[in-house]
Amino acid sequence: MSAQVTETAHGSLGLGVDDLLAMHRTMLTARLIDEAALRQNRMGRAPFVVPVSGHEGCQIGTAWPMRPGIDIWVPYYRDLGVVLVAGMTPEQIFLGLFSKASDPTSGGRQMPSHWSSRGLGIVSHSSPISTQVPHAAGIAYAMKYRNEDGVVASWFGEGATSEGDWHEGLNIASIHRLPVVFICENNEYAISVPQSKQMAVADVASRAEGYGIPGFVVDGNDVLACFRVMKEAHDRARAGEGPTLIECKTYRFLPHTSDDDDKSYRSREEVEERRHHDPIERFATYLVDGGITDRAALQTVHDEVKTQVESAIKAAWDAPDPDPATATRHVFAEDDP
Amino acid sequence: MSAQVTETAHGSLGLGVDDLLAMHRTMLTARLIDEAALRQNRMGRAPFVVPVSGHEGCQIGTAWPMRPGIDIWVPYYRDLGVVLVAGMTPEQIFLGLFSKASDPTSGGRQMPSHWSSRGLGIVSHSSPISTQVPHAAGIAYAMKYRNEDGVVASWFGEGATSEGDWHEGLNIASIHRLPVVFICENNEYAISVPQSKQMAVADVASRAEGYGIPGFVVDGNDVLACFRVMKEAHDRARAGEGPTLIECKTYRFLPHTSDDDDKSYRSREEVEERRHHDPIERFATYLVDGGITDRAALQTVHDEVKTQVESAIKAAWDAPDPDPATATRHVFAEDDP
Amino acid sequence: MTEKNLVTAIHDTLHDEMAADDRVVLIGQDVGARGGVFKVSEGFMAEFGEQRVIDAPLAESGIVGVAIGMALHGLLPVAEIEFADFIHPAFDQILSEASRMRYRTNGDWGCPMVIRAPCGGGIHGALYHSQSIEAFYAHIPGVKVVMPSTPADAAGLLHTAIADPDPVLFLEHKKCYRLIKGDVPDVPQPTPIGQADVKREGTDLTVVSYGYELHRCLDAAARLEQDEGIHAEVVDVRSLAPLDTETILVSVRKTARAMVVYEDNRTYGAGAEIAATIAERAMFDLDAPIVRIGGPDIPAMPFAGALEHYYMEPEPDHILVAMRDLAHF
Amino acid sequence: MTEKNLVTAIHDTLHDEMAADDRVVLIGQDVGARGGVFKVSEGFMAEFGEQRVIDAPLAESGIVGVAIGMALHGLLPVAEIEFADFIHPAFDQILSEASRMRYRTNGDWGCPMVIRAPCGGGIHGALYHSQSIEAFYAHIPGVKVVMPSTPADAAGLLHTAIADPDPVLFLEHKKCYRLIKGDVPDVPQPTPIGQADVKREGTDLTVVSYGYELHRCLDAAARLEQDEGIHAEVVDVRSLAPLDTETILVSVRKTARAMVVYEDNRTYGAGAEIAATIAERAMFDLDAPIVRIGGPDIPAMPFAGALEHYYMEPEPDHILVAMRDLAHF
Ligand SMILES: Cc1ncc(C[n+]2csc(CCOP(=O)(O)OP(=O)(O)O)c2C)c(N)n1
Ligand SMILES: Cc1ncc(C[n+]2csc(CCOP(=O)(O)OP(=O)(O)O)c2C)c(N)n1
Ligand SMILES: [Mg+2]
Ligand SMILES: [Mg+2]
Repeated sequence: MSAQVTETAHGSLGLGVDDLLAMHRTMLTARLIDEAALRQNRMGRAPFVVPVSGHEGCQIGTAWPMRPGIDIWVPYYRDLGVVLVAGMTPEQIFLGLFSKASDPTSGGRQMPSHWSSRGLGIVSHSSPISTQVPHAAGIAYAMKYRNEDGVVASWFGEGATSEGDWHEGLNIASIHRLPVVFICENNEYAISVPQSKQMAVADVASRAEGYGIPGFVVDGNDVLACFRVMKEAHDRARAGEGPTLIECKTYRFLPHTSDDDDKSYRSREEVEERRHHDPIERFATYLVDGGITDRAALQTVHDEVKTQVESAIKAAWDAPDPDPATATRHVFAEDDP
Repeated sequence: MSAQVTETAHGSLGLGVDDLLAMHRTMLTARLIDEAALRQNRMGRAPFVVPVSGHEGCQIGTAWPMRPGIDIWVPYYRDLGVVLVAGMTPEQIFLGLFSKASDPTSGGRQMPSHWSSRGLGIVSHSSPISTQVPHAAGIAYAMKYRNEDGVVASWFGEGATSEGDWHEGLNIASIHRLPVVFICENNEYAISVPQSKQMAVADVASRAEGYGIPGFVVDGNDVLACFRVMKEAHDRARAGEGPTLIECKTYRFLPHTSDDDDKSYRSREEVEERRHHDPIERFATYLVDGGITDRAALQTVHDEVKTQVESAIKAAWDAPDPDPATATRHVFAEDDP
Repeated sequence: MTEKNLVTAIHDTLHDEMAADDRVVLIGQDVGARGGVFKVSEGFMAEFGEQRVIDAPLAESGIVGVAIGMALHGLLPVAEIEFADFIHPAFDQILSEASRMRYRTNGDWGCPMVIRAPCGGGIHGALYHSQSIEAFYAHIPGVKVVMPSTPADAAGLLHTAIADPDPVLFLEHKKCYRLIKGDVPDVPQPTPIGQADVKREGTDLTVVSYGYELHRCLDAAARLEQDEGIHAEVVDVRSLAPLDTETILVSVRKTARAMVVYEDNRTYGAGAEIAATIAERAMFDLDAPIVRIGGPDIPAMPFAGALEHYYMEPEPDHILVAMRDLAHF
Repeated sequence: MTEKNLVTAIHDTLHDEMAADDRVVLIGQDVGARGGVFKVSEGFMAEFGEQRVIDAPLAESGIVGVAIGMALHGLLPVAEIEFADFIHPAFDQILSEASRMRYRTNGDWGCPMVIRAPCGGGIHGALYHSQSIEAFYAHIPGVKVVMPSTPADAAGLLHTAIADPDPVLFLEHKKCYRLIKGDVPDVPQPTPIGQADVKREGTDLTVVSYGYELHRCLDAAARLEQDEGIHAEVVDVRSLAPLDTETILVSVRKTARAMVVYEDNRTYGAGAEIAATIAERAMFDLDAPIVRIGGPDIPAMPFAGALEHYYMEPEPDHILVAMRDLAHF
């Protein structure tokens, strides 16, 4: 059931010019936050950073059809782009990066990039990989049970597909034809482990057949292709046709985290080559070539986002740290104030 | 990659008359042990019985290409037929059923039908379902690492395929192209849970594609068809071509165990209908119609096996019980005498 | 009040909770047409439908993980693990997910859910249908662990557990299921989680226990009182986590002799925490060393009758002997 | 003798074991080209090849399960869990399989294997890269659990663990990796599993600890001796299972004052077993109640510096204060 999906003109997708520019701006916001976060890391102000660079196309593309306030987001740590679409602000991101008391994900308890916000419908995830996949199925079960119109989407890396929980979650979701979309951001590595040592197949999407659900491979660096395949999966989910497995082929430009040194496991030439498929630059070219915007306007966007990121950093940095006296709170509901 | 495999004449399989008769005798032995065990249960002498009836075709068929002394068996509790092929004797089976001190599987520690015998190359399994699947992969890894010619086969029910361990085991085995064959005895129920609530697909074998290995569906009530598909898988494993997933469609004629009452979850009509596809009767008809034996000779075999089972019961029943003073032994090797 | 056995009390309470609130759903293996292997959900599928009584695939981590998702989105799932021995594939979902959801989100999300698991030995279940699992789970901050030993407590604690905003592991000792009978209130009486219960008053020594062993202790206490005039106080822990240290300490300070009895493997078992707590906080109130009786440190009860008996009920009755010795120390 | 830090001692020992016996194979995430996230296997893949240094997929249960299979068929696998916090998906394989293989086959099969896991907090790892896991695993009959706190013990225990015919969980405290240095014998000196070690002799009180906390205890003991003339004896448990109760009891009987210090969540933690053992077997030798210091009962160390500090090193130094109070009791 897996099929190749290639670039498509935005018109047929129902995306207007405003949508396209907003998508581009969000991708750029993710990228500039990433770069700023790494600068903060080098300055000694952010002990731990999880880079997103390279994944912006598949993240913004697959997140865009989701409806904030109705649908539920079940992301993983690399999904800075996803949570921006869900409504998290750059300042909130940096509150998390600096583990401030008002960090919306955990009040500075979890590592940065462990997204969560009940208000935004973003479900908290932990560090153990793939545990969120059955959660997504369970939320979708509750939606169906309650006759809601919602859709759940869960994102994960290709490494995550090796865990038992991944299998169990997909199996249960497909048995009940639940309104959930599973999105694999396949960047070919799980930290240092290459895909060839992670699985014996070329495509994660080839696993869909074993669950009786549609599986698609899409170019993850093509934001519009990602949008299209997600839009269709989202529609199927709402129509009661059950889950879809989407595999976005992409690449991470930077080390796994700020603690990683990727030189031991992949060549600089490989990384350099992949940078030529930058999803942001590709989308910018599409927008300019299609006459939707021009380079000068894009530069203005760049400058605006940069300013926004800088002021987010400043505001977040000045926010108060968590009070150690709160460390024992919220183990149980009755500990809550 | 999944394909239908249907009945084949034995000639093309390299099976001689002796093989056929021995296969038939083994199937019958499994059946008569089963029936005798349930009688012992009703007599109050065997507190727990796991029936095999209905599975003899797929068990003897898939076990037959294995080479005792070279290959390693990783069965599950329903595999009475498999362990008979591996070399376990009826008396040993009843020593286990009566949990005697000389029970080869565990000295009366495990429930009956939790097969094990290091001498026979049968790996001990536990009650938790599917945990043995990664073991099979690990043994196959060791065989390959040590340049042995061996093959590992692991059997399990269709319910077992839902566990994370099943997925993880198949994935690792396929990554390393290990010499292991995975055999699903699909009897449509996991205790009471029907296949439709276990998975969203018609065939477990459809999962093979997601691991990049061949998957086959075979009529589990056709012992020769099971033999053929297993023989080919075994050959592929020895040739370094990696794992195969075989799904045998079969049915269990009796309740899940002697503790189960299957009337709550399947109709008597359904069970009655399935009994018409009895693998033993079918094979007997093949042998008689093909002029390999006649009904009188088969009756003689039946009587011989019955006598053998009766004397096995007697010998086993008279064997000594475990000594309570041994209960603390073998937690660690240094506790061993 | 109606007299019921323990398993009927659980069946009836679960039934009433499901009838009262359609957010309560049951998920587990064989809970549907089969009504559960111990018949706890007998008749439920017919009454509440397949949407609420969910026959799950053979995947404990998935069952707990899906229940977490349900709990996050407005349902009150009760996940049944067929035997407690099979809960371990879900250890990570319980430890890393259910128990930490509230803490790691600084109180933003929570997981109101119950995991039911029939545990314990003495029912000829061998190594994998006999285990005690409470020590592993009671050590996880963020999960509550209870084990009722009477029908009334089973009803009261299940009622409370379903209403609790946090995950509760609800352990049911299989040997008590049909053996233990008692009056159960006809209208639900919530039993608070985190409260031990003095099941028998006495003055000469304190015996702290729970589950099936509690009944063995009560039995020994009755015999000792009748035959030898020894008055043992028997405290039913009921809630392993949070542990009600106060009730235990009050009793121990009164009797000045303490004994802890549990079925699980002795070393690093739950009784260690109870004994340690007494040692730290009431040592100078004691007239004798603390006595701790746990199961042998072997995987679990073997199948063969003689071996199982060795584990479950060593002879002469070591509980009674230890109680007598402690009283006379 | 060569001075090394703890992680180098582990690297070197593992290297030598692999060089000496080709049945030893290493399996885990990122152990290959990356050399492990803590560089324990740096250079191994180049030296021993991909067959022996196996970069595993992201599947802990599969890793342990495959290692069990290897152990059953003649290899001596060393499975690396990237962080101890991620071992829990393998809980069932460890508990139900590795630990019970010998017992359930009446001694017929066995699982000679080592599972290495970097554990503990204080390295800014937040809730899921900081956990103490020893209490869960030490409670499983059939598994040995060790945690060295010095480079020499790390080398000696790893050597012994690989030679052991049964499964050994080898815990490495991450905070000790680079911080703790010491002399390591150039030829392997096996350290027996099941033996505690008196790391500092003293007469006034006994402090029982292990892992990183042991060093905090040693440090407090040194300061108390120098500043206040209090002589604390510090016992390094080293092997949680089997637990060397004799060494602990001998020390406690000598000093008549006992304290147990551990980093893990206090309640139902490993220190409970140690305290309970002392209470049962040496209570009348004690001049003061047993003192038990464990971590707070919160999931683990939060990420924010102030919160992590609250967990790891509360101020004023509560270990030192408690030692002083106990000495003066
Ligand atoms: C259960 C578990 N095992 C190991 C780890 C350590 N770990 C963190 S990220 C990672 C790789 C994840 O790879 P992938 O799923 O492909 O996502 P990516 O980081 O490439 O986006 C690993 C092994 C973990 N977090 N959880
Ligand atoms: C981990 C685990 N969960 C639940 C059980 C209880 N149980 C025993 S057998 C069984 C059904 C197995 O079904 P299947 O794999 O199809 O094999 P079959 O019995 O049909 O041959 C279940 C649920 C178990 N043994 N282990
Ligand atoms: Mg990846
Ligand atoms: Mg089945």
